[in-house]
Amino acid sequence: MKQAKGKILSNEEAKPGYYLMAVKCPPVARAAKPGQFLTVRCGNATEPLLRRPFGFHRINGDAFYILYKVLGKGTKALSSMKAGGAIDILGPLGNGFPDPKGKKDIVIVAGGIGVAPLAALAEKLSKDGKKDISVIIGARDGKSLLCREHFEGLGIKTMVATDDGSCGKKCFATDVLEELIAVRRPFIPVIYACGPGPMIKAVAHVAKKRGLEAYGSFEERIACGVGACLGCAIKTRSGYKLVCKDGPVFSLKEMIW
Amino acid sequence: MKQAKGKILSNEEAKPGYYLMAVKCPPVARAAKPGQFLTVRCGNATEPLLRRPFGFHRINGDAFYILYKVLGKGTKALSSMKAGGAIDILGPLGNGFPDPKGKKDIVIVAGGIGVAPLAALAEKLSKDGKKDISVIIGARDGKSLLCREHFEGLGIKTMVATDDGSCGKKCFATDVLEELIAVRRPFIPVIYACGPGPMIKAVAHVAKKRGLEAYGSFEERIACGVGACLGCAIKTRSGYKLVCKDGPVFSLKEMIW
Amino acid sequence: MVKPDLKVRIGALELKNPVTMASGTFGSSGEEYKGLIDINRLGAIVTKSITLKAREGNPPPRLVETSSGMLNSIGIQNDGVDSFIKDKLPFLEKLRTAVIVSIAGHCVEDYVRLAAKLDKVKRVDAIEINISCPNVRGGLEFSKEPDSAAGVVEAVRKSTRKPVITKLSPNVKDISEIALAAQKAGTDAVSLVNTFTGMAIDIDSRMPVLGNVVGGLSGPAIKPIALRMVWETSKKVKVPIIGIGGIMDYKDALEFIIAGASAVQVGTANFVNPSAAIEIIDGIEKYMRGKKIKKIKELTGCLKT
Amino acid sequence: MVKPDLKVRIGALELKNPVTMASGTFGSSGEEYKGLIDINRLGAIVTKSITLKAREGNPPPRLVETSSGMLNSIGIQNDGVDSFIKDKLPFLEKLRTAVIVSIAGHCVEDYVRLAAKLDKVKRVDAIEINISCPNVRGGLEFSKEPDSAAGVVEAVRKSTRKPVITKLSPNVKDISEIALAAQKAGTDAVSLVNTFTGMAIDIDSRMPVLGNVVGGLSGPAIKPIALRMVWETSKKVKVPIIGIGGIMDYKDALEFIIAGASAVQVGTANFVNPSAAIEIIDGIEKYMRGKKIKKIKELTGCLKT
Ligand SMILES: Cc1cc2nc3c(=O)[nH]c(=O)nc-3n(C[C@H](O)[C@H](O)[C@H](O)COP(=O)(O)OP(=O)(O)OC[C@H]3O[C@@H](n4cnc5c(N)ncnc54)[C@H](O)[C@@H]3O)c2cc1C
Ligand SMILES: Cc1cc2nc3c(=O)[nH]c(=O)nc-3n(C[C@H](O)[C@H](O)[C@H](O)COP(=O)(O)OP(=O)(O)OC[C@H]3O[C@@H](n4cnc5c(N)ncnc54)[C@H](O)[C@@H]3O)c2cc1C
Ligand SMILES: Cc1cc2nc3c(=O)[nH]c(=O)nc-3n(C[C@H](O)[C@H](O)[C@H](O)COP(=O)(O)O)c2cc1C
Ligand SMILES: Cc1cc2nc3c(=O)[nH]c(=O)nc-3n(C[C@H](O)[C@H](O)[C@H](O)COP(=O)(O)O)c2cc1C
Ligand code: FES
Ligand code: FES
Repeated sequence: MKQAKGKILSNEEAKPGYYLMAVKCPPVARAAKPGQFLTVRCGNATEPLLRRPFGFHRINGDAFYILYKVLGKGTKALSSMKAGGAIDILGPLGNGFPDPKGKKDIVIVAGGIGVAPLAALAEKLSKDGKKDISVIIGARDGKSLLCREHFEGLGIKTMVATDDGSCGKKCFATDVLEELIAVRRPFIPVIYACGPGPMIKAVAHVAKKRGLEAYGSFEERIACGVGACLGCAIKTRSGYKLVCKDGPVFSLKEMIW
Repeated sequence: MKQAKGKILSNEEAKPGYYLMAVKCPPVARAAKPGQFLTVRCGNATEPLLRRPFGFHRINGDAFYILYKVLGKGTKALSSMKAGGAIDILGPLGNGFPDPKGKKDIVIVAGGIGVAPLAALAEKLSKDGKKDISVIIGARDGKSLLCREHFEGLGIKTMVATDDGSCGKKCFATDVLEELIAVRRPFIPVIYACGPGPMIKAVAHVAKKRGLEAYGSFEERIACGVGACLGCAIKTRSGYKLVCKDGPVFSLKEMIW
Repeated sequence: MVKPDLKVRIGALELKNPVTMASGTFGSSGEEYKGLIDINRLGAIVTKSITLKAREGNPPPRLVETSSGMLNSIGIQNDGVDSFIKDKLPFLEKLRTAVIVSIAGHCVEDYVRLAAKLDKVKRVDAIEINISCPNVRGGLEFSKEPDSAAGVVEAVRKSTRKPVITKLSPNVKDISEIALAAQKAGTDAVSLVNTFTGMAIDIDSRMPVLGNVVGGLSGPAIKPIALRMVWETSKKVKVPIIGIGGIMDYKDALEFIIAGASAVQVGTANFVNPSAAIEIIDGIEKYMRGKKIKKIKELTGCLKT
Repeated sequence: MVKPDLKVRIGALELKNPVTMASGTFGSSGEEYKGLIDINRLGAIVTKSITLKAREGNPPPRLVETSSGMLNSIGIQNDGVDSFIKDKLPFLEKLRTAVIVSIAGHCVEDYVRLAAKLDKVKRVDAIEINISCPNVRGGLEFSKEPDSAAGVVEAVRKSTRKPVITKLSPNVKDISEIALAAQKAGTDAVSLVNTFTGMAIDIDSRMPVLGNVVGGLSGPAIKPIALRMVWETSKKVKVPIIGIGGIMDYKDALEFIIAGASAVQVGTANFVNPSAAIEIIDGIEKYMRGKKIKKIKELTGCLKT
């Protein structure tokens, strides 16, 4: 974990309302693992005050990418930063996605911007050739669908579900998951999920029903990002855990809804 | 007085640490007189909170220029604004430089960034061909000397004084003023001054000694800019006056040092 | 959907909407903003606090910006009640919005005489008692203790038939206690908060930035505290509450209303964006349409805890 | 010029410089920041407040950002004093900076037992009494009245020989009164301020943003008020004052010192920029060199008014 000045290599709108930023920052990039996150300072005024957390979207060598949705003042400020500029980075923070160990089959379920950290995971898992990876991406519509090309580029079969059916199936990502598990037997995949609360909850439900190992990446408001302020507590079966230090990835069995 | 969205036509560094911004804003530009000022919102966060005041540096038709020194967060934010962008303008505010009436001879004394509003004044006065205008510009050094070309372009004799002598005479602007008045007799000019407090005070001293009519543009912290908050009070012989409403231009006879 | 009903009541006084201008931030009559906004769209304006005799105010500098806030030490500069009635009334007469006149004094007697004079002025719709100005000795003290606050309110109550609003200081241990005392003493409403006493120091000269050493903190910086105080007070008192403190947009205004305020006052925002109050009125109406809320009264104090 | 002398005294305790970390913002031992900054350069660290028994803390969300500030409602989550001594001491033993342990309780007896336990721990250089946490019932009340505050201080004073620092709440009418009472009761120093009670509301759900409804406001937003409180208190008490509240850079720290603080605590700034405290130490030293000030003590309370 380091605080370091990064150099913005690029910062462009990937889809309406979504930006992709590449940052060169060796001490952070070299240590980063998929599922971990970083925090950035969005400018040096006292407004916005707190650092903003983002997952590692892609990690390669001395650089990493973040894929972010423009929501409020922090991400708005971030989106106006120019390539060539410097940015204050703190990371890598938290724990990455646990290794599937022996397990061969992997299913990745992404909802909306939740796809961001899963891209790095898929990239890593696809490197060891022996995995059979399926990705399910859920999005509002085709226009806001993210990363499909990225996964397909990795040779991963990618299924799409949109709320309005404008792309892929008109259903929820988790419906596709149910179906996938129903048709392929025997099929005991490890599931990795990131997305809106309701989606992760649905994934947890499916995993429980089928007795599958499943992990999700969670969000809470972040202040310190290092486990010092106890501000990002999240309820689990074993009491409060810290999203920034014990997470952001948790085993779905552990969570209380 | 109007609050209106202006369009930034250009915003470039004129000299190291000094920026020149051109803004198209008909309702404000059309009504503006030399010596009046405007306030701008430097971004739309709550930091910096207050609008920042600037004098009209040049006024032509639907557009005006401001010439500003980058000091703190507001002017820093301003300097990063791009041409084509919109900017929130409130103005014209306060009273301009009073007309010299019948008087033929004019001396303009500018110190540092104080030259900004005096450029507009010189431009206006030089339009009616009958005036004999002299400009004295004081600056730290040649590098931070502003607007000389502008005045000379108007065919105005321009004298320069710098603290380090790197340009013009190595003395204060007011020394040049004393000299000018000493050599040219009979010479009963109207003096207009803007610059650091000590300079204006020295001008007031000279004017008093010679019984000359003299005006200066003053600064105080500005909040409302329209005379509503009573925050910009400045002490005068007739009690507190408001820089934003009664000023920013005051007769130097009126001021207490 | 029919136009949402934004009308609110402050005692006997009905306002066309809950958005009003805070004392000292909108001039002594609002005339300064005449050309800038349509004053008649406002629920009300509260004029700059006036005193019995003219006050020249505090030495400059009187303002300094702080993080998301500002400090002021104006010191209730004003020409006194008589000049106010003579010079400002002509403009106020022309307005079609409620006029609330803020009064400040050094002793109970001052307040009584101010109220009595204003009671005779028809155009004055209500009186706001400023017992909480941190910039004048005396003033602030009244709002520090329930008894002293009640003393002023009771005396003013006796000297006017107009609605009386008591403006409270946040520089206290428990503001709801003071509000309760003001209610018992007969105030028709309470407005909170006035500014927090603060200061700023120039580390080069090692002197205070303000000529008066200390000043009043206002702006977005204080909003979370002011909002909490309104919520706490709304659980204790029955009289209407006017919420004040760092309200910059319609969202801030709605937070105060949901917390328990019947109306709000916009202060520092007027300096940042003169159109703020008008935008807040439009924003509240839009929010109500979106949420199908017919009367703003339904929102006051609807916080679910 | 010789290296400026940054040493300061807090009662019997000498700190190598006046820059310390505020309780609850630097972890329960500082270990979380081990890899990020050189902890040994700090004047001291104040550990997260501990209680007699473990506390699980308040329900999430526990944080929300406000204009130039933040609200927190952690609720003194901690494993209790015994686990603290068992688990955190090993790391603290390795540090070469002063360790100040913050304690919080529901009754005087709690504070007494906490102090007695810590009195036996050599590595604990001083005890900070947190009688001002807005996030636990009880806690805040002690610092609301001079008597209740004095009661806790007196009892703690009797149960330890270590320097005692009393941390005060800003949610009072006159903080210098409380400080004076703490001084009379035998505290070696006072630290101010703790957070201001505030809240935030989600206008769509019409619910409080924080799980605990209210929380403590910290950050640059509160600096002007905290600074004024330090200045007012410094005119009343003789014991050293530790200034706290929105200190983000060396300029802010110097404002507190000039106002009368012997040392400062850095809190929220640690979240915004983990290197803030170190940069503050360097900044103060640079300022002193520039102004040819030999001892930081010369700066404490040098405000010219
Ligand atoms: C571990 C983690 C990883 C994340 N990864 C990504 C990512 O890869 N891409 C992406 O687009 N977003 C990601 N987020 C969410 C992202 O941090 C927020 O969208 C962002 O902070 C919003 O900031 P803002 O100023 O634009 O919005 P604001 O106006 O500040 O707030 C908008 C909403 O964003 C959320 N938010 C604000 N501040 C924080 C904070 N400090 N921590 C957490 N949530 C906050 C709140 O729910 C708030 O209501 C992640 C969050 C966490 C906790
Ligand atoms: C009537 C008037 C006309 C002006 N014309 C010009 C001009 O043409 N060109 C130019 O460069 N500058 C001009 N100024 C000064 C300019 O307004 C300040 O330099 C600017 O506001 C600094 O803002 P900042 O955020 O960069 O600095 P900050 O970091 O906010 O403060 C730096 C210093 O600037 C001064 N300052 C800050 N805010 C204000 C404010 N609201 N009003 C007045 N002074 C302030 C203070 O002394 C402060 O210490 C004028 C000021 C006034 C009152
Ligand atoms: C420059 C200025 C002058 C003020 N003068 C008065 C006053 O005369 N009487 C009064 O009751 N409040 C006065 N106030 C306080 C405001 O009415 C309001 O209570 C406070 O500013 C908080 O609201 P805000 O954060 O929206 O500004 C003044 C505030 C400012 C900023
Ligand atoms: C997340 C958080 C947790 C805190 N926990 C404690 C605590 O346990 N005990 C305490 O005395 N103060 C606690 N505080 C208050 C700080 O120590 C400090 O007094 C306050 O934050 C003001 O300083 P700042 O503006 O620099 O943050 C906490 C503050 C924050 C932001
Ligand atoms: S954000 Fe501070 S503990 Fe997680
Ligand atoms: S700035 Fe408000 S009166 Fe001048």
